[in-house]
Amino acid sequence: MSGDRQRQLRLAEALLFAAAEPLSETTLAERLGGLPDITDLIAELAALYAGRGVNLVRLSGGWAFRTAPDLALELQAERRVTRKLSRAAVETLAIIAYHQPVTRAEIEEIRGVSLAKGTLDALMETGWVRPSGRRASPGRPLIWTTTAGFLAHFGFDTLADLPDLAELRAAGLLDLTPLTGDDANGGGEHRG
Amino acid sequence: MSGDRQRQLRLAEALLFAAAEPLSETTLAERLGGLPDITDLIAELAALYAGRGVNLVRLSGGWAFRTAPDLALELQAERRVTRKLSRAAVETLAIIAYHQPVTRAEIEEIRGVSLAKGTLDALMETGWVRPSGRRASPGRPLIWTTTAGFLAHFGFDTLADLPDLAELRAAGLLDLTPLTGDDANGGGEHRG
Amino acid sequence: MIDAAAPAEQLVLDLDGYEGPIDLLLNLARQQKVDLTKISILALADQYLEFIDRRKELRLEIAADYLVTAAWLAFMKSRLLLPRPADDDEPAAEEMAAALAHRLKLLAAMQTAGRSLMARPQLGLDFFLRGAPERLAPKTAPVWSVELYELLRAYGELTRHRGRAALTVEPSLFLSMNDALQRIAPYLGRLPEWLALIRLLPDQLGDERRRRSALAATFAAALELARQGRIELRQDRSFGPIWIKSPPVLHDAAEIGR
Repeated sequence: MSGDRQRQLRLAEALLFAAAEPLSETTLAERLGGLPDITDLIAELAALYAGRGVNLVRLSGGWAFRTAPDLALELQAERRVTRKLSRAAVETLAIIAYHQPVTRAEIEEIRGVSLAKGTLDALMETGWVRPSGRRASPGRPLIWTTTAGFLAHFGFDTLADLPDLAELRAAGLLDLTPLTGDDANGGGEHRG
Repeated sequence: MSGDRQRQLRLAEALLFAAAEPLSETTLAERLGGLPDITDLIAELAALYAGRGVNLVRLSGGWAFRTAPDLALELQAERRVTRKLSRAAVETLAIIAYHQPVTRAEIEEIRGVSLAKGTLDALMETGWVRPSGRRASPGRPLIWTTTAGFLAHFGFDTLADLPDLAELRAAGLLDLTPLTGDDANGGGEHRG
Repeated sequence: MIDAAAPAEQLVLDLDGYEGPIDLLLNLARQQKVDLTKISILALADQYLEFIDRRKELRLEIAADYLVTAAWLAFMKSRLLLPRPADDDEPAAEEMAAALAHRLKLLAAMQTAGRSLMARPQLGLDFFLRGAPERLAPKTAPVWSVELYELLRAYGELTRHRGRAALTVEPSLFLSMNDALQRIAPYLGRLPEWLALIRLLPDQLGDERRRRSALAATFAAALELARQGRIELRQDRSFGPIWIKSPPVLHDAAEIGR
């Protein structure tokens, strides 16, 4: 019995480690052969990792291992390459987030300009968006959605947590002087 | 002092956990602020994870966390869909692994048949082989080697860990010279 | 493995099971069920030639590689069997046989190596790496820094632009004559006294180029309105200020600038 428990614990550990996205308790229980007390098991695993360099945390509607937050500073020093997304990529990401599932043509329509080659590629590289099948319309265009990685990066539990337009307006985010291209602070020309 | 040690252990754990690729001891030591006894620290961490669902293992010249091998069966649903390699591709992989650096003509010579289009492509796609420069011989042909990804994928620390390496060498089977002589090789003439 | 009764279109494919003549030879050698080092090359050559002959009888399209190897083996066999002429400068039959034996061993070794490689526990099949690496350690791995604020702000701006106009044209830095006409329109009929034309220029023009452009556009607009009889213009001296005033009677000022 205790040996069984030990194996379940090890398997849960391996599953959570290997998973690309946070695993829900339901999924975990299923993968462990319909374990009824999955919450206990997770609590045990989380306790095992408490105070360690890696913690088991609740994220994006499930559970995932993440490096301990108090080490962030020391880990951050290891970030060798910090890249900024282009303005176009950020806008495109925002459109995908708010309008998903959305096609390339729809993104272009919303932005009012055609998407440069590579913009979606750059976003894919971040792991925040992915093509998720095709729309059943002429040409069967790819449709784009955000990933669990997107939620995790921006700290949302679900997409419903994205502020809606009214909330954006309330936050003053609809009435700003636009940033211009790359030199947002460079005092370039104004668009408005 | 013991608190320091504990923090180093946690940081090493976080660094190794965060990375997908194996980290060398040098890299780890650097990131821990030039720690002299990194080997001890790693041994301690490896011992901590021995018998767990995730183990710290030596791979491709470094250290990495990997799921425990005995859980393979239960984890198989996590399998990424991998295309099965053709027999030609498997043989070619073995030839590159054991005879590297090796040219395409040499691969063809060993197999006695020209490489079908797509065989090297498929291997490159796996990330296990790559062209690594050119041989200083007429025509300056590309030479092929295996990658760090190959080592990591098959669980090798270095190329010296390839199975039966000494045996094959003793039998003269890693020696290509008998093949590159005159036209003792019947069907070899079709190569351009 | 070889089914002579199979339909003709399948027979063409019979040799496709082999990765070339050496692979076929190796397979035939294995059927001798002896150590490869003790294989009879002569017997092997016979088997190969017989195999190819049988395929020929079935009118198979045999790949050139296989026929070349057959010819080579027939040559080697004849030299193994016949006494060697004194003035022979061809390779000795024994060397040819040894080279072939070596090739077979080499290919066999690589086939075995390939199989044992694939039989090993493999990453992503039998053991797994961190499914969601945090992209901290590898020096070349980019860390994407986009803050939530940037994302939301980008969307806010997009939405604002969209709400205003479907067609987004970057506003020109410079005032056009049309712009000037629109600016002057509200003043039409309401200028009983002479007013300096420059007073009708937009505020906050910024740099000198924009000022001059605005002045030129406004002057051109004023000339046009004067031509239409909707305003009066006056200039007292060369390069002096230009004055503007409504004409005594005005009927249709409201239509200007529509």
